[in-house]
Amino acid sequence: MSYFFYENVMDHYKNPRNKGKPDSYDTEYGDSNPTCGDNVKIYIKIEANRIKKIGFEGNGCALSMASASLMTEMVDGESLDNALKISEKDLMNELGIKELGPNRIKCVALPVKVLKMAIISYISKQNS
Amino acid sequence: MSYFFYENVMDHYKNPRNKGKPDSYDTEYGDSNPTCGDNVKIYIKIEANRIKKIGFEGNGCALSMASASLMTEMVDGESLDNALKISEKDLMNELGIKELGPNRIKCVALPVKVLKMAIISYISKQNS
Amino acid sequence: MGYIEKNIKDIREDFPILSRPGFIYLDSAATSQKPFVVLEKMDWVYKNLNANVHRGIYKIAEDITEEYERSRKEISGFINASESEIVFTRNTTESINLAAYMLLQKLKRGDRIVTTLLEHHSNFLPWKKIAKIAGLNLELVKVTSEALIDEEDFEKKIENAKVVAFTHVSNVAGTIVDVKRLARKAKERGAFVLIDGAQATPHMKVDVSNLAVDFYVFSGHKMLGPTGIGVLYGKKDLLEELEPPFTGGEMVKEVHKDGQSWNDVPWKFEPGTPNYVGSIGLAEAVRYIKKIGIDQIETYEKKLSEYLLENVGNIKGLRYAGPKNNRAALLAFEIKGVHPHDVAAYLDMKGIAVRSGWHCAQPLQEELGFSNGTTRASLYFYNTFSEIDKLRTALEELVNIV
Amino acid sequence: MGYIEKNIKDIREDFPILSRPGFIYLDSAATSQKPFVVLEKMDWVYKNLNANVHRGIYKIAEDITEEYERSRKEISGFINASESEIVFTRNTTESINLAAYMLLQKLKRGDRIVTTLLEHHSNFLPWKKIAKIAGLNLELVKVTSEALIDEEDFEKKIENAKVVAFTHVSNVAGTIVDVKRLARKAKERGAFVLIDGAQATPHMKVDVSNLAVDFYVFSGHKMLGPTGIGVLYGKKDLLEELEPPFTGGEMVKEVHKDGQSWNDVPWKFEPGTPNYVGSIGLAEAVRYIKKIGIDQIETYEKKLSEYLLENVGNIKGLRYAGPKNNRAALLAFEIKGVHPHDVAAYLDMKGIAVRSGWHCAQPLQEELGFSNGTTRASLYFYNTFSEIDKLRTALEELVNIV
Ligand SMILES: Cc1ncc(COP(=O)(O)O)c(C=O)c1O
Ligand SMILES: Cc1ncc(COP(=O)(O)O)c(C=O)c1O
Repeated sequence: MSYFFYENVMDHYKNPRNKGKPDSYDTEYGDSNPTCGDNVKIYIKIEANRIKKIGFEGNGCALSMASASLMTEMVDGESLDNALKISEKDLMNELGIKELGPNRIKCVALPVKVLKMAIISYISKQNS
Repeated sequence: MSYFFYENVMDHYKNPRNKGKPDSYDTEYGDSNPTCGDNVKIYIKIEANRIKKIGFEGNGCALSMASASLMTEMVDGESLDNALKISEKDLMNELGIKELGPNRIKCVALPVKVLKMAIISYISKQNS
Repeated sequence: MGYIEKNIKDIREDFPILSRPGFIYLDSAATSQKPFVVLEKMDWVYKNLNANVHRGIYKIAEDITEEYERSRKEISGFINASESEIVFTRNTTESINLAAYMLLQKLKRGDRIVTTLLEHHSNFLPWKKIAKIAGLNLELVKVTSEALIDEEDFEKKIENAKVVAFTHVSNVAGTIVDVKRLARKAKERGAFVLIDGAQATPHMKVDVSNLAVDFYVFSGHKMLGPTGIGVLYGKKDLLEELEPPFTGGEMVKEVHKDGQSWNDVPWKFEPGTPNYVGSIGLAEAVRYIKKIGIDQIETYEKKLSEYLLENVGNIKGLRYAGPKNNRAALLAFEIKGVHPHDVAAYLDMKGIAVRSGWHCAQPLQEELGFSNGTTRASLYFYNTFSEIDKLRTALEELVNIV
Repeated sequence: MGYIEKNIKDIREDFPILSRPGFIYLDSAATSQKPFVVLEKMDWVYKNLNANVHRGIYKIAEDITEEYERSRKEISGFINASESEIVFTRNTTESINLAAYMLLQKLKRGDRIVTTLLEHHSNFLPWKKIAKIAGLNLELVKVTSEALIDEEDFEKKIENAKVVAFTHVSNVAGTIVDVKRLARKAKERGAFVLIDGAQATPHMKVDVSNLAVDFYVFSGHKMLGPTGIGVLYGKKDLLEELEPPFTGGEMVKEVHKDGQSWNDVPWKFEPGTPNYVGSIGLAEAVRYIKKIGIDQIETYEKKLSEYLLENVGNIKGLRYAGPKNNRAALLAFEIKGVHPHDVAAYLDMKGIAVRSGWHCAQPLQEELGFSNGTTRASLYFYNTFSEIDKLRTALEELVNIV
């Protein structure tokens, strides 16, 4: 069975959570996936090393958009340390997907990568 | 049986005819064979569109040197028109070789090519 | 009924992968499948004749050299060029890069290069690169909403251009460009002309002697040949004149500490050990195509193309790129409300292999308003009308679900 | 007795061409023979998994992409690099050219490039080319009469050099260069260092993480792999920093009319459809080598090399190139009064395949006083001591005839 019909995927795809750029944010990061041109940008407002608010913008297939949406839900309110621990596998589990080919897994990996880069760039700015 | 033992080849190789640069000549041409580095240079003295004297210099395997030597013998005294007609096949026949691989045939072809270029360059200089 | 229609069952049996039950391969514009004869030929060469070409005196080295140069002859004959005009490369992309670097010596700051919006990235980025290196100006000819070259703009831009490069067939829109006429125009303005034939040589008769082009390039893997082999056709005089950008072994006659002489064309442009088994495999592919008949292929694919347009092009909510007729047998499209990748993923579930995304032609797709890219079904002569029916059925199902 | 000696009969049976009666292949420095497993793997891929890599969503496109990237991993592991440091090219020659063009952005008029007289044309001409393009100075380190790098001259020339390029193993003299020590010296002077490993990776353990090099290059076809695939190893940071000389499809993330972003390394340097079947074939070759054991190969070939020198090196009237010990298992030589091509032709008649001529190293051979080139017998782990005996017998016959 393709991921195409997973309820969670379609739910998040059709009704994305945390979509859009928040009014204020402390760090942002965007990247795209050369395999398919999917792109995701993430904005995070941070307070006391916790994600206070998170928003995403992006364009792509159901899988990448659903992953981005779900991920923002999962890390909202979390500490930066915890947020850094999230993986593709976690998103797949949550979405109910057992297996994905190497090209499709990049659709899930993209938001994860973007989230981490946003947090890391925030941390390194703090430290310098 | 390889060409290696053909009497004619070894005869011409060990006792090359017309070897060396003549005192005077009207046209010359030299080229080398990238496959093996064989090189041949030919000098021709021409009178009334006939080869009056021909000499060659060169360095290479038994086959290419024997071909050059034999060829100078064959075209010596011939009209330029006739000399232009000489082919690899003629040399091979004369040397008593039936068949040659594509890399080895270049050893026979090199003197033929050089001869023709020398004559052609003479003719085109005459015409201009 | 033409030759292919009559023999389609046998033809399909020549391709190992096509016998897989329930598998429909509609991605031949990306790469074609390979017939047994090509695979067997390469295997045979490795097992019986493997030696490095060009410099060996022993038997198999001579035989492989002969076979390698015979492959060049076969391929040159296929496009009606002479052997010395066929430079083997890795693929179309390398051919274009090589030609661009070769032309650098002919270009000076401020010179104009013209290509078009119809191009694959491979016929755009290399020109951009050398433009940057040498301070040249690169201009893109516009396309119409049907993805035809805007001829008015073409006429304007080729004026005083030093290089004009465009595609023979678009890999996204299926546009078949009138290369003969347009190349002539560019040539008359004195430009060097390069044609990207990647999507043409597999599907139609190409006769370079009849085209006013300096370079014509294509890939082996798109025309039943192996991966890793491409062709740069260049006019002999020009090849003789131009310097090789890449150098090394095999492409020189003599090398000394402070001087060298290049080998003759085409070898001058083939440094290092060539992919000789790849060339021999491609020649075998050409022989197979000739056996089927390139005219037969063209005729049959014309019917496939029309059938595809009539049966898939009109699905509700589907919008396709490119002209309404005279198109190659491929269709790149979007379906309202479904991301192109999701269309492809759905079709995959149904056993239908298509490609989705930008197809290395992002500027064109953006221009045509496909802001997420497209899904593309592309056919070859081994495809059938009934496979198109199945594609239609699957797409209609999908449209009904979303 | 080592693993190879014990199993040599079985090992030879893995190579289709070696079972030919009366045939002795002593030309592995030009190209190696291929084991069945490599041929079978490629054939299997074409028959079961053929699709263009990287951009497909359907099953076989994903599988082939995975297989392709696994091949990169296998090859990177073999030289102890990371996957992102392995750029696939056509051959060693292309790797060096590519590296040279990549380095251009780091070099300015008057900068010095140093290579050596020991080099194959492929590690000399590309540097000469970019020197000409950018007004750089190219200098050649001398060699001793035994074809060792003249270390005094090396020390002198690398002072202030921007690029230092040299070979790991000489394809003519068999010299094994102490790359670890010499690369370190060049690196300490701040130069970019490139090592030509074409004759090393097939025969000995190479660990790039342990060498002070920026680039390390080699060819697949010399190490049991197919034709048309080579490797450019480059340090990750450097690859990330350098611009791709060649551009096109597959090596970009986004392309717009007036801007683009390159793909990540290593893909940034692989424009167009790669020779993915070639890469997969090479990975299979690496697996085969690992099964035999690269250490076993090195040990066995050391014995072959010594045996060759003792039994062929001392034939009357024969003079060979290179050092008296610590050499690769090859011997390039001339026989007094017989042209090297004639030696090769004679051996061919006896079923022994050797190469003759310049071996793409004309400056070295001229330096060493081989004014007509040499005949070269080069061995691999599938060769035997008794084949060396037969070579000796044939050469002695020849010496007695002339
Ligand atoms: C030392 C050395 N460098 C470079 C090369 C060139 O290799 P390729 O022809 O595969 O590019 C060779 C092969 O002959 C070689 O022996
Ligand atoms: C029109 C066109 N040009 C160039 C290319 C690039 O071909 P390759 O990837 O074989 O270099 C393609 C293939 O995708 C194409 O369709």
